[in-house]
Amino acid sequence: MGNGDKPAQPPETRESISVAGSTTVLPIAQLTADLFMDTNPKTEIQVSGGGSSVGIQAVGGGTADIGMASRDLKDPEKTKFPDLVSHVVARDGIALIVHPSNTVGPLTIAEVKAIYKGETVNWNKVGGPDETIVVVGRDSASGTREFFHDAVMEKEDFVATQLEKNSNGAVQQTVAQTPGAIGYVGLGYLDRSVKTVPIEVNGTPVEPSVATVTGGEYPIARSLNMFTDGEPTGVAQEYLEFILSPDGQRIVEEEGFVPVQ
Amino acid sequence: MTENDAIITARHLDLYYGEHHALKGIEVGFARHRVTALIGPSGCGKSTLLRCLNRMNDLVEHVRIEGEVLFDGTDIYAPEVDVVEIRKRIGMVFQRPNPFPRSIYENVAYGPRVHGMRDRSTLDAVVEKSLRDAALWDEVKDRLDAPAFSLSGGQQQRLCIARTLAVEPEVILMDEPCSALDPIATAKIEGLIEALKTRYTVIIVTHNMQQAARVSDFTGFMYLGELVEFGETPQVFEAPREELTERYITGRFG
Amino acid sequence: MTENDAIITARHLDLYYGEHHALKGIEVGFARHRVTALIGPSGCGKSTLLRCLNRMNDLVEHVRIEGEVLFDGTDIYAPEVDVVEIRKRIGMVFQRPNPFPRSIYENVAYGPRVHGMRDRSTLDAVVEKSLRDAALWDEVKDRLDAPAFSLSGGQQQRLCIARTLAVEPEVILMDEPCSALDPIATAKIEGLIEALKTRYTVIIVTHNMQQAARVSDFTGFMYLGELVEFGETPQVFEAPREELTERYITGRFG
Amino acid sequence: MTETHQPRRAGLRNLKEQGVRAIWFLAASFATLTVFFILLFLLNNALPLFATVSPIEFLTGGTWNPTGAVPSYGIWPLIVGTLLVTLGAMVIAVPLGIGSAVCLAELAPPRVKAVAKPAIELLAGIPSVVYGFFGLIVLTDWLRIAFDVPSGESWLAGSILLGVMALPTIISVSEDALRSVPSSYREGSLALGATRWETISRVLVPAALSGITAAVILGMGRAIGETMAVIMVTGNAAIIPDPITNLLSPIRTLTGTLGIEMGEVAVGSTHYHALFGVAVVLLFITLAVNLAALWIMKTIRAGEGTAKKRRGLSLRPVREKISRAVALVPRPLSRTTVQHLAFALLWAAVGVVIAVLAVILGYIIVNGLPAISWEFLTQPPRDLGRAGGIFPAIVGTLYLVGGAILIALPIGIGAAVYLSEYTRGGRVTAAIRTGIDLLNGTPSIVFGLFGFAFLVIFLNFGVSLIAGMITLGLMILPTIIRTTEEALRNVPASVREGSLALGATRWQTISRVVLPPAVPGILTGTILSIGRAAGETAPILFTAAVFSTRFLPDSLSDPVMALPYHLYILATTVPGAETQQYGTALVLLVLVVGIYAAAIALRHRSEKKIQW
Ligand SMILES: Nc1ncnc2c1ncn2[C@@H]1O[C@H](COP(=O)(O)OP(=O)(O)OP(=O)(O)O)[C@@H](O)[C@H]1O
Ligand SMILES: Nc1ncnc2c1ncn2[C@@H]1O[C@H](COP(=O)(O)OP(=O)(O)OP(=O)(O)O)[C@@H](O)[C@H]1O
Ligand SMILES: [Mg+2]
Ligand SMILES: [Mg+2]
Ligand SMILES: O=P([O-])([O-])[O-]
Repeated sequence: MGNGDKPAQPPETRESISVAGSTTVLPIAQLTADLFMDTNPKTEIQVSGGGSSVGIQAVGGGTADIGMASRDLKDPEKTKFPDLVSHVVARDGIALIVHPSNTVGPLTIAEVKAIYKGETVNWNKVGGPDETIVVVGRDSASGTREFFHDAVMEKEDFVATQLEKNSNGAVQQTVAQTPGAIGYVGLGYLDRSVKTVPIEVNGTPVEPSVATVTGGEYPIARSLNMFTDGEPTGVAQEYLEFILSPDGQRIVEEEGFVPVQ
Repeated sequence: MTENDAIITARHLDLYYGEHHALKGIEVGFARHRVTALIGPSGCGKSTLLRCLNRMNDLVEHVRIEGEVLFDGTDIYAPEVDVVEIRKRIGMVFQRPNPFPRSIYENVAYGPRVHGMRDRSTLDAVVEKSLRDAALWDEVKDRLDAPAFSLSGGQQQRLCIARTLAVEPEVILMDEPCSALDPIATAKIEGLIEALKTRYTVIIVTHNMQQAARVSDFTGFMYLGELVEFGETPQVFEAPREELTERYITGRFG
Repeated sequence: MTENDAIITARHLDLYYGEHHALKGIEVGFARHRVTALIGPSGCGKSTLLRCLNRMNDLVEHVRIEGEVLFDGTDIYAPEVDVVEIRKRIGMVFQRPNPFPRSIYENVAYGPRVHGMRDRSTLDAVVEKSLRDAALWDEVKDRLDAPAFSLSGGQQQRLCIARTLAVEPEVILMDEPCSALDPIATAKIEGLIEALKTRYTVIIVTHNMQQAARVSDFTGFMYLGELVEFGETPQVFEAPREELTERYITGRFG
Repeated sequence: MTETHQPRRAGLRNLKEQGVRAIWFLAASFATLTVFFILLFLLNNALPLFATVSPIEFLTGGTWNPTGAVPSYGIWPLIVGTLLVTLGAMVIAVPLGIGSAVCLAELAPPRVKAVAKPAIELLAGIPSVVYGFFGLIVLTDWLRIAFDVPSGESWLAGSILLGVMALPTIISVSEDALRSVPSSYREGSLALGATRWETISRVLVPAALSGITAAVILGMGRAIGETMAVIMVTGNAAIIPDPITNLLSPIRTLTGTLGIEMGEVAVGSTHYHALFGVAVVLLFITLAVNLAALWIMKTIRAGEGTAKKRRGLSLRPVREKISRAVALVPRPLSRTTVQHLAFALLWAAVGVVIAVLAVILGYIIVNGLPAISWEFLTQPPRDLGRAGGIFPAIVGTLYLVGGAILIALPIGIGAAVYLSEYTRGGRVTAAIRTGIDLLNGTPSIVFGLFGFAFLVIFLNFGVSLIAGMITLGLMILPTIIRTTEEALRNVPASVREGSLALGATRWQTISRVVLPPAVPGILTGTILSIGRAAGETAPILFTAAVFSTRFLPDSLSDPVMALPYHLYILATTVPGAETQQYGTALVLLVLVVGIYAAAIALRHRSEKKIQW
């Protein structure tokens, strides 16, 4: 890609930025980018997945303008890319889901932990049907898993037999077709094919929803980040401002995430 | 020759490869315990006729055969006939030696094994006898386990003959068995044919008229799918009835 | 024959395929504008010797050549020699016809084109002349654009000869050019060789002693890598000096 | 006669000849250098791991949990998982594959064969995401219900899927091997009064054994290296089945681990380096399989009798055993009954294979057709792909594949020309050949990883068209080399000799009489490569693919959308896009299968046209 091929470009060059990273944040980025481009026809925003680490690596290494991550920076990343600036664009409640046919009631965090540790192996131990529990989780590099590992597992190990999926969608798909399964996904992945399990907090069941996360009642929620290398400028800045604007946050909410403004 | 002497008789035999009429109304009887040679220019149908006699042409696509081939009085193309049995009783040796990629021993033992012979010492005996009959025993008796490909071309061809003898056929068909061989190997095979005819009926296709004259008792001359002339070898070569035969034999052809 | 008449002379020529000593101290001169035949049993080294004469053996792995082959007085194995040029001047016709998968015209035009001839009308003339010289023109003049494979075997072999003539070689080597052909086609090629020798030197390898006797002026008999006997054809066939030759020629061999 | 030597012209000509040869030599060496470079690069990236974890611990540790409170990096379960899944796949694919091959080569009437063989080869054209997608939604569910287990995501699911994916390779290569057994063997056996089954089992199969072994090992290579399908159906639990024969246990493979975790891991972390360690181990396993294959084939060929010397270690007993096993003849049955039984089994094998093909294709077509519309084919996606179309993905795929071909074709043809025309032996050639074989056996995810670490990060290309093209180009290079070499080899030596004997130079001979008739063969190879490149996800996962763009890329440094990646994302990340998933799968299938069909048709035509 030499610099000599400028004349080949059309005169009204589009201004283009790229956004890469976490697949959890991707829907927000993509949908806001679509709307942003509709109102700013001379801009192009390319959104790609790859995962939180790819996003951080890309923005730090300069191959992307914005990196998305569903987690915070890790220590090696902080030392490698000290200039990264974080922008929280949304919050994400993590819902526990089961097969629609499952009759289990609300669970406490401790019960969930016991299931994921492999201590509880049958649904009838927690008030459900007599059925073996199929534990479905995320892969070991996932931000969602890391958060779940902190917030629910208190850093204890998952049961070795858990099925590991590398995306929210795959978890949802598996739970939807496996009667004994339990899984965790972001609020955006809830639909009729799976059933949410309310979390019992101090004796009261709390359904995962935008309202309960905003209100602070639902206990398993995290922030979703976009990173820039230094303070954003130009289209990147306009785009980030757009996400945080009411229009942008409406999309956040429509996609099942929790607005931050 | 009356039909009674004939071990194989073809009657009104027509063969088509798709549209191509390759054998035209062949009428012939092959004499028992005699050597019959089929000669004729390339493409005249010699191989085709030979392959009709043990139903090797069954393997060819789009082939259509009309007429009868009687073997000891039974039509080998009749529906109830067991073609495997026919091929066992009418053996075949091909133009290029085609031993299996195995040892010398296994090549000869293959046929008997297939026909159910299991006992090792019986097999050993059959292998030895067949190799002796094919005049190969002395050359290979010390290396029966060597791969067949390690033999020279002429030896391989005799191995193929031994392999055929091992299943004790009544008739042996040979399709230009010497054309890939040098004169010395050829002479060996010709001697062998001479020796075989006391116990077997041999039908041999050859390009080489000297060879036909040397080895055969009867000769058939084919041309464009027809059997132009058939008779005792001296008569065909010395006093051919047909002009075509004469012109071919004297090389004044075409 | 003195060395002056010889267009190609081999001196102390030894050839090894790896360990195998395939040519042993060959001394021979091939007479200009004459036909020389090489005969001998299979594997005696006829093809090997022939392929030495235009360095076709260069293509074979692990081959080692000692001695000299003089062509018009220059050693063709000398380091500074241009082998491409040698092959242009010493053409070769192979055992099986090997036309290129192109039209008849293109087959003949191939050599001249490779050697830089571009002009269409000159090419046309060369193609016609070569095909005429190969006695093929009348049979193909109306379908020069037809694929070479549509010709019969004998025609293909004449096409290969025409292709060789088109580059105007001085010597033509032929390695059993008729062994894949029927007698009629063979007779045509033999006639052609007769005609060629007024302008070319022809060296032909053959299995067929009658053929050697018919077409050649000189005959060499090879055995186990040695040139056992070399002389004028009538002498070699009627009064061979060596007993080995006599036994081979009379078929009492081995 | 005057001396006609023209030293100057000859000198120039020689210089040109040498130059041409040198270029092709470089092309041929490229493949080998690439393998070593990939290996070194991966090793180099894996080394920092061993500051934290000892190699022994890494290889034999029983727990893979890099993000645990106490991270552990034991890949033993992953190695076991990889081997078990592959083994299972072979147990399924080998009998079916060889049975089908024998049936197609020996039993099927020409008309059946004309339909069945291409149909089976089309199985190879189905992209692995499509298999994975089918496996995830249909196969695992079916297994769960059929075996009444909590979850169908298991070793068995992985093995079935990989077995099916390995079938086309096994069938196609075995059938070729059987077909190239000289028909004189067949005739020789039948003329001795052997039945067709006896001929097949005792003469033809043993004679084709080295080719059949090659087929099995190639199939095995495909199974070991497969990523996307495995990720979707094996459950990915990093455990060793308990008991080890528990086919319904979930399992995790080396490739799966890379595919799942590479994108999410922090670059430079121990986990990152551990994944490179996984890649190195994976590469070594495939190298070992390939080398073993080469060795076995050599030994078998040597034992076949054409070779001059017998080796110390011979496979003969094995071969005898195999041929005896094939000829398992319970004596009481008559020869005809045995033949009927055997033929019935062979036909059943073909039937099963065709049925599997029909089910997969049918399922995707039936569910995908409703999504197909003009808009779907010509518009960019909207609403995360839940609306709009997939036009940029179609174009992106074509760009990627086009670029890959432009990179691989000249190098591939050059390498093949060098190998088949300029050399016949020697150490350098052997090294080059081994390099190509190894490159051929390299799992696509390893290319992806290499592309990511080297092109995207090290050379800082970023996720871009060019990175994807190079990665895919490397991946298809061996296919192009092999098919081209094969095509060149089918040109009879007599044609070369004919040309040389007319005084043509080597390069004139190659360019004028050897290459032209080889063109159909080269085209077939190219088209097969296009099909492969178009359907691959793993190599572009981290190197080139973007989830969504409205515009087509206008420079090589732009990322692109690509159909397999789009399907993968729709299937795993976007809720509520089922119709579009099937639609994308169908378009991808039609594209790849269309390309394969073209290759098959081309081969058929050229087979008819050129007869030597
Ligand atoms: N399988 C086949 N399909 C179509 N035509 C065939 C087939 N085999 C032979 N023919 C044709 O049938 C005719 C007779 O062929 P055949 O092989 O019997 O001749 P031949 O006398 O043995 O010749 P040759 O001396 O060359 O072996 C030839 O015209 C040949 O082209
Ligand atoms: N490329 C080769 N490598 C090794 N040995 C060879 C090679 N070509 C020929 N030979 C051996 O060299 C000897 C002479 O072979 P050559 O082909 O010259 O014999 P020939 O007289 O032409 O035989 P034929 O009449 O069968 O063609 C034979 O023993 C042969 O096996
Ligand atoms: Mg014939
Ligand atoms: Mg020879
Ligand atoms: O947000 P994740 O996809 O990294 O879990």
